[in-house]
Amino acid sequence: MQGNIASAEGALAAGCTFFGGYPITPSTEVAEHMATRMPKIKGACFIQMEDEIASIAAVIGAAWTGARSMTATSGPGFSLMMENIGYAVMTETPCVIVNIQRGGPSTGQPTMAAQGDIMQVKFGSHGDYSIIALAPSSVQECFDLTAKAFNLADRFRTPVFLMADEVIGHMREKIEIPDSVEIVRPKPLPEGALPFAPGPDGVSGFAAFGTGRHIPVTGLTHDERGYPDTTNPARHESLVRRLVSKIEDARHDIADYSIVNEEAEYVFVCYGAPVRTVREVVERLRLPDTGYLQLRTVWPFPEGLLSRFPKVKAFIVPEMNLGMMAREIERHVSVPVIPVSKIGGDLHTPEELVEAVKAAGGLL
Amino acid sequence: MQGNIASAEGALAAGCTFFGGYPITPSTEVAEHMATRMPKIKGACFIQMEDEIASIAAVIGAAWTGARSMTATSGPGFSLMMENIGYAVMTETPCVIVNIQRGGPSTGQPTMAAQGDIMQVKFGSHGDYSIIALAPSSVQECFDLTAKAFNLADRFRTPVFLMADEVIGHMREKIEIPDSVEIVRPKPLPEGALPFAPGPDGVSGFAAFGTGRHIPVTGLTHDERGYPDTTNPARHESLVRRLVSKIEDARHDIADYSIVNEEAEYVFVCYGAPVRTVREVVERLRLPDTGYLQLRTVWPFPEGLLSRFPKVKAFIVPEMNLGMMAREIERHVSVPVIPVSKIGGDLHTPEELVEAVKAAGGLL
Amino acid sequence: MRDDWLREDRLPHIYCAGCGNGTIMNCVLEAVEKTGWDQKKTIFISGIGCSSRAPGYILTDSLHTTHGRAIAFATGVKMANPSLHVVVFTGDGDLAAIGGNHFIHACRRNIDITVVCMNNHIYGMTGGQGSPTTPIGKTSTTTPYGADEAPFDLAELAMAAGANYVARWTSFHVKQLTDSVLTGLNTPGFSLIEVRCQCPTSYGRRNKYREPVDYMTYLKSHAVLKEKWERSAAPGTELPVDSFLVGEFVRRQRPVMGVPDEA
Amino acid sequence: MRDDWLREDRLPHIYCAGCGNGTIMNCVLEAVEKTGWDQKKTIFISGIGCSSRAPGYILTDSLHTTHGRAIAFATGVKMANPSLHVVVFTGDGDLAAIGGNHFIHACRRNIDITVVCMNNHIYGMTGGQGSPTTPIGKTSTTTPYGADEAPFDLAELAMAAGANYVARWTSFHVKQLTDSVLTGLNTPGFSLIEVRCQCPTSYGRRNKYREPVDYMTYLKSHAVLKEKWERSAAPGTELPVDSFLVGEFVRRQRPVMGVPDEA
Amino acid sequence: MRHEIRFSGFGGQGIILSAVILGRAAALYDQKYAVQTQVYGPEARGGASMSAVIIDDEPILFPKVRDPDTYVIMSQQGFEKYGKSPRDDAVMLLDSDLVHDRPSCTWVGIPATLSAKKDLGREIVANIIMLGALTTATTVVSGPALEKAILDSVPKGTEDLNLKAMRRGQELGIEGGSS
Amino acid sequence: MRHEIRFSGFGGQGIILSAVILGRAAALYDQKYAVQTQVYGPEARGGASMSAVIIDDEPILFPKVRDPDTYVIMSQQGFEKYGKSPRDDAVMLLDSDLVHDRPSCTWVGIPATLSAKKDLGREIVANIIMLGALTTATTVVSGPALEKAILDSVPKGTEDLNLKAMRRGQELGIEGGSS
Amino acid sequence: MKLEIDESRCKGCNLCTMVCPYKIYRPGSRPNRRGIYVPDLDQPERCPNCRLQGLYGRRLCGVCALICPDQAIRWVPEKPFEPMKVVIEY
Amino acid sequence: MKLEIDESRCKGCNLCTMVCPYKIYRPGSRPNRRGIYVPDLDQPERCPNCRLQGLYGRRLCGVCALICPDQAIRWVPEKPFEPMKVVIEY
Ligand SMILES: Cc1ncc(C[n+]2csc(CCOP(=O)(O)OP(=O)(O)O)c2C)c(N)n1
Ligand SMILES: Cc1ncc(C[n+]2csc(CCOP(=O)(O)OP(=O)(O)O)c2C)c(N)n1
Ligand code: SF4
Ligand code: SF4
Ligand code: SF4
Ligand code: SF4
Ligand code: SF4
Ligand code: SF4
Ligand SMILES: [Mg+2]
Ligand SMILES: [Mg+2]
Repeated sequence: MQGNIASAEGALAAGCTFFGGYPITPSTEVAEHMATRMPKIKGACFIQMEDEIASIAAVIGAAWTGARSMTATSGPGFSLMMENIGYAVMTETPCVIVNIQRGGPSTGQPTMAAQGDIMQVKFGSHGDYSIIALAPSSVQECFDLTAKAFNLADRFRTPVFLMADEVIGHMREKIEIPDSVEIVRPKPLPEGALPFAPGPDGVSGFAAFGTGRHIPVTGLTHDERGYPDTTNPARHESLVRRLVSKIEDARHDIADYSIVNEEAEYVFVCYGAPVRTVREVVERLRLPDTGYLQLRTVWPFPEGLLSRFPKVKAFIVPEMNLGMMAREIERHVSVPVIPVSKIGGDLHTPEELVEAVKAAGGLL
Repeated sequence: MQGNIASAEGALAAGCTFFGGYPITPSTEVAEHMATRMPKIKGACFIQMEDEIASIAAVIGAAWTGARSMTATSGPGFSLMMENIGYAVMTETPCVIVNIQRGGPSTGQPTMAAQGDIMQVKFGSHGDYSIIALAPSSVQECFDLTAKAFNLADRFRTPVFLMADEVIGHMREKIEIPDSVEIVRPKPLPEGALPFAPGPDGVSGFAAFGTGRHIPVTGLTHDERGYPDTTNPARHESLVRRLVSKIEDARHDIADYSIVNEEAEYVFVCYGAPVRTVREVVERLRLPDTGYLQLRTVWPFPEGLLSRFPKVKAFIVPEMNLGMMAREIERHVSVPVIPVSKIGGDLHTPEELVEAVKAAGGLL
Repeated sequence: MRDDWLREDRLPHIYCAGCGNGTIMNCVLEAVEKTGWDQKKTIFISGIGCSSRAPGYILTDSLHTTHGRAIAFATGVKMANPSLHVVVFTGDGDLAAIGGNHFIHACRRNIDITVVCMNNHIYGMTGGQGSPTTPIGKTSTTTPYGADEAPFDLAELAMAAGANYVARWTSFHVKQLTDSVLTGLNTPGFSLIEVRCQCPTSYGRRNKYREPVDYMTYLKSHAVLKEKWERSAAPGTELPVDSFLVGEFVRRQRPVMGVPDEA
Repeated sequence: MRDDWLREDRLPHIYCAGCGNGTIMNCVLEAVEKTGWDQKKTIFISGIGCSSRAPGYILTDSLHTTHGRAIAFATGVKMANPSLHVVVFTGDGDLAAIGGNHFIHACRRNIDITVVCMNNHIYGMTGGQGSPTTPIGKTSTTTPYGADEAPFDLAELAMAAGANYVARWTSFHVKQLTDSVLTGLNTPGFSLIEVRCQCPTSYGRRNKYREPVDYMTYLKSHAVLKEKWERSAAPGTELPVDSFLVGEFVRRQRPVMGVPDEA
Repeated sequence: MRHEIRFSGFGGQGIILSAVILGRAAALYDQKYAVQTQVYGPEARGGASMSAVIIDDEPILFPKVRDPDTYVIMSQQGFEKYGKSPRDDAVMLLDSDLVHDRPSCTWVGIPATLSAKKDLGREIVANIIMLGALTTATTVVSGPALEKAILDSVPKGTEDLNLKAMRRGQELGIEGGSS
Repeated sequence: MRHEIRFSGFGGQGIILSAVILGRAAALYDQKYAVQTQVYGPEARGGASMSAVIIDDEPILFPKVRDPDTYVIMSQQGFEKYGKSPRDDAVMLLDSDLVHDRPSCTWVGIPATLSAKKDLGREIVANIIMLGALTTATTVVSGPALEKAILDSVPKGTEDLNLKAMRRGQELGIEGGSS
Repeated sequence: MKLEIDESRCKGCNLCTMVCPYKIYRPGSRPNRRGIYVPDLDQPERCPNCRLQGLYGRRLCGVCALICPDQAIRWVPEKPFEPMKVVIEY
Repeated sequence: MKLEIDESRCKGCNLCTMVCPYKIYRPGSRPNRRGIYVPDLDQPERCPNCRLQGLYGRRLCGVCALICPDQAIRWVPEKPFEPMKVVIEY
């Protein structure tokens, strides 16, 4: 099964009943598969919208009816979604956005892999906010993490991103599809509660449109009733800080990762396609003194995991961009952080990673 | 004169002959002033486009005719421009984009000040790239930096951003308008040279449409002739690395800043409206052991300037966001970096900065 | 009755004195009441603008979305749950400037929603810039010497794009407007009701209609009943300057989307 | 002659065997040649799609922009320098899906550019998804059970939005197409020439027009000359199934933008 | 010396223009430094609008008004929102018919709207009357500077009306029934 | 053992489907691990398309084919772009009429397109003939596994034709004129 | 039934004064505390709506309330409903 | 003047074979080195364009070259231009 199709199947397994999208290489197979599958599922709707702005808008609208809803795109379309992604954050709308990353900037390399949108997903919309982003490194993870994304979206009432890349999206591997996947729906809105009043975890309950709760949803700064209140600094501050902290405070809880060899001196930190090469080097070639941290949750960044390597001499960060996560890691550690940037579409080769370890002072 | 109007006047002084925009609070006065002034200037064109995507598109189109061209917007409109900003980067189109920042995310606080788009300007479009961003802290700087933005845009063939905020944009102060401003036009494209072949500084010469050079412009990865070449990793790598390094390598040259008191132990790093409070504290109140670094060039980040404070014990970074530039500074220094975040629209008060210095261990 | 649909705790609303939006809200609520729709199942959706603030004053589930995108959001709501009734409030800027694409595509799909456009020929919310419906020659802050771009005819556009029901009235014609909205609500498929209305603050002030009543008087005297015009005017005659047709432009039964399954 | 306008070093182009885009490029270049325009002053602009790759093969200044935005870029070029001649190549997806808003606004402004839409009823470049012009019932990768959304009539839309010149031909009608493009180029204001054409790879393969010649045969037999139809058909008669009108739909002289000052 | 002046009233009264004129008078014609700011937004339309000016002999760094020494209040809602807790040594000019409450600080009641309507026939110049009163009831701006600034700022053809309004304000500023 | 198989030809020959079928045969019916990848893009349309499969007894980590041991080449351009420098011990299956050059490694010429047209009346199944040949000319996949994978992958109603093509390929794989 | 203007909502736009065919609304003469000139009601009992609605069982005019952009105009019950009386009054 | 198909451009779509009223193009029978079945030209001298263009001074048909999506059809000069001969040939 192809990564993109696994992602679509993961969504369906999680009960996704609305897909609004616009074709773009290399994400198109997600939509195409949904177009084939959804018309056969009662109550499910696939719609091809007029553009990506409309796609994410429709997805947010659908989410408010209580549907699990999703879209899939790639760089240029992702850029177009930025305004409405901010709206989803501000209105605390649970939804899932798949980005199969390709080479940018601009139209760039439509058919080649990249990881160049990994900062954009965090900073691409205006203003301060936080989101959750996951990164699969296999077709199986495409399935699993897409399904999981819906649960996180519902639990935290926030858009959740599957930041895959062309390598993983277009690769075919055998996967195991479980009979059923775990499903966590949003906390219901307690009777009499205000629709945007947070629970102890900073997340408010959710009531779907049509259930008589008369919820006014707005992208303006609003109070707990949902009424606009745009000139009161304290209101804005408390709202935005809550939206950020409901996610950032749960970062260790949200973290999904693998650690191999905590005793390592040269630690790869990786996510997405480069995980494949890292594992080749660490697990198959058994390069001495090396280990790795694979992040399946990329944002919120689980910086605490970096301290799980007591003997680390350097973090080596292979990315298919010019060192984006390496920037983030630099903020948190005092040992050298060595970005191994590769852009243009090819995956890092094992030799390149071996070289990087050598350059960091290893394998002597 | 109002900050927004100063910005429009700065553009006109620099010879801006094309403005394409779409109204949005709190940037609207820039467009409105242009609408009043430009019809009276021969060869100049003001056009209100159907949205922000069209605005930046028209601005880029106009730039290729050789016109100095510009748009102005705020958060939501800025988010919509992200795709075409990447296009301007990839095609090396000189143009100027003014963002009068307001409270986000989403529609947020349309009339209140913020600095929450300062990471977005760097990371908001998909893929790897670099841009130049300036931040004024007075009405005079609105004028000066807008004019300067055109020169930087032409010199580096890149979009340049004026990242102002509602405080500065809507404030009125007396300014001095020089008889003429310095004007640096792009290097001409040498006879016979390929249109995207870089000079020694990584920047290629520019020839306007209509001058017979038959330039094919594309947002796809392209060779030096401008022909698409999208599946060759080496081509992409060299193109993107050049686009980044032509700007990053010149970071110290581009840096525009003020330093007060290099002997300071508590150093404010600031840009935009908070500069006003920092100056109040350091220059007017003469708070002991304090100094500041005002960045007028925010990106590329001139990290070398941080080492100009040999005695620094802490960098204090007052921002009208949740600590965005503080993140960047953390990457480069080993002393504590203390963000003083304030969101909701109010400017930091002098007392708050005094408190921050105390909290950092100063004034004991 | 109508009061049951209002969020009393948010009134008075933010509209300027004499703004046409409030009137149009009344007429739409009046029509919605007449449908007998369940308040629980009725959703109001809007973009950004003064006009788009209307849903915030109505006691139902509502989405106040991003500028221009109301119809795209509405499409998601309606397609995900066709049993909901979806009404969109929008402005000329919201619908026809930034939102033009969603508008024509919803007409094409003929999705079963009703769109009420409060067309005041200006961007009210941002202080009076020209819009795609500002008539030639009228002044605004971005057309200080008079607008020179031709305006859209929103009704024609909706028809060409495929909508099932298209009508135009003004904020003066409260009765006819109410009836027309009711017809729109009851017509399966996409309904557009364009309502020309006064914005004394941003449009009137700059165009010699300073008082709300001034523009009302203009609307009253320059709205030409379509039926009457077609009956009486010689074919090919142009409407008098500044006049415009009001009435029902089309009511038809093209295939629709978003209507609940019969089952 | 026409060869002077081609970038020989980029041929053969990336189009599939028998793709209609190449034919349309020929006709447009033929027409451009006839205008006598200076090659230096002629600018081709496009969005993203197979069709939008055309400017890249033409030896002039050109902008291959972002998906759907060609007309907005063109507006900037033309308004900043009205002495340039601006021609836009676009596809049905580029023009009518993501680019619909820029399309109708350029018609409204009646900006002096010529837009040639290569309408193959499909997203060719991305491998054959449905577009806003895919006829009902036709299959594509996103309409595997047949399209159920009504398609746009691009010509009607352009007329309703205000364009000065609107015509439709097919890639079979190379002579008429060439003439029509020439008229469009010479008409001040916005000109749309819609060209229905074959995409054997993405549309034909799934809809029983596997060979280029198959679709050509369809175009030849189902294109009904507008003039003839209006002369001969009883008023109100519907066109035969799958047939469509070709010809010149409107040529008029509304006020325009972007025409050089007389001075 | 730093002066902080706050204006408030309802939309349409020219609250922002007042501040702009005052700032201009101070900066261009009194040779001081001035910064003008304001509260924006649709919410300000229905409710109370606010604008402010800082006037100083030295360059103004911190640009926001925090504790005004001078107020010009032209509506009851404006008073409630922006004029309720002035510092003790502040001076407040009130439109005496539109503001019903009175502050704890020194105040001067100016029947600006009434006088504009009655004496000058145009309600719209009430704000200029208030500005005129500022020159006689306070020291923040000089009469000649204000006059020049008004002439710079008002539409052609309305100069006389506005100057008359200013003069009327100057008279009222002297007469004004104070607390 | 890790096998890396590369397919190349022109658009329409079913190059990608071949790889998908092979991958499925290995993963589902030979109980191995398999990863299938390909080159995408419009440029691939006019020119040479390419797809690849890795087959291994252990889980496949690095998923890209770097130095294939097996090639299936169905066009001259495909040969030029993707088949020019095979390693010495590689095996290359060529469509003998469409590929004019011959490689330095071991090769097997299969007249797949000709045979598809002549023997089976449908050019379109040339790729299945090549796959059939793979089972007899190499050890990367077993005949029964391939058969099942083909049946999984081809449109209803064409099963017989495709199985015939596979069998024909198996014969040709044995006969195939090798270097 | 009796017409009433809610002073806390009315913004003094005078649209009601324009549309009422019976001229029941007259522009206000004194500003209220919020500075608004709320219209005066002149013999509201002349409103056919108020008089006849009960009889006809449906709203007869209601234009003032529909046009009032501020939802400030409403009917409040005046006295117990006495249909017979209405007939006599006519 | 003589018709020619540029083999390096032709992709074998056969549109020329469809449109020529004189059936001068015939579907190719053998693939070339790139696997393309380039059409064969059957008595190209029958093309009125080739014969009469010189005489009439303008292009007479040219549909094949216009429709060829690959810009593969062109006219190349055959022998020195001899207008008189043309007349006789007719
Ligand atoms: C993306 C974006 N661009 C611009 C704006 C600013 N904006 C807010 S409302 C508006 C115009 C509203 O005009 P219209 O829809 O006619 O509503 P009105 O206020 O006239 O009722 C604009 C341009 C915005 N909020 N978002
Ligand atoms: C913002 C964005 N969304 C989607 C795409 C992907 N995309 C490229 S071309 C295309 C469709 C092109 O269709 P059309 O304009 O009809 O051109 P054709 O290929 O059929 O000639 C799409 C959706 C893109 N490049 N950018
Ligand atoms: S600005 Fe115009 S549209 Fe907006 S509330 Fe005021 S009158 Fe109404
Ligand atoms: S995919 Fe279709 S439109 Fe694109 S080049 Fe091929 S035939 Fe032409
Ligand atoms: S209901 Fe009609 S008649 Fe009665 S007061 Fe209102 S407008 Fe006048
Ligand atoms: S219409 Fe309403 S708001 Fe206007 S004056 Fe009458 S009662 Fe007051
Ligand atoms: S020019 Fe006309 S007649 Fe001559 S070969 Fe071409 S299509 Fe045939
Ligand atoms: S039309 Fe052109 S490409 Fe097609 S077969 Fe004829 S010569 Fe070849
Ligand atoms: Mg409006
Ligand atoms: Mg198409």
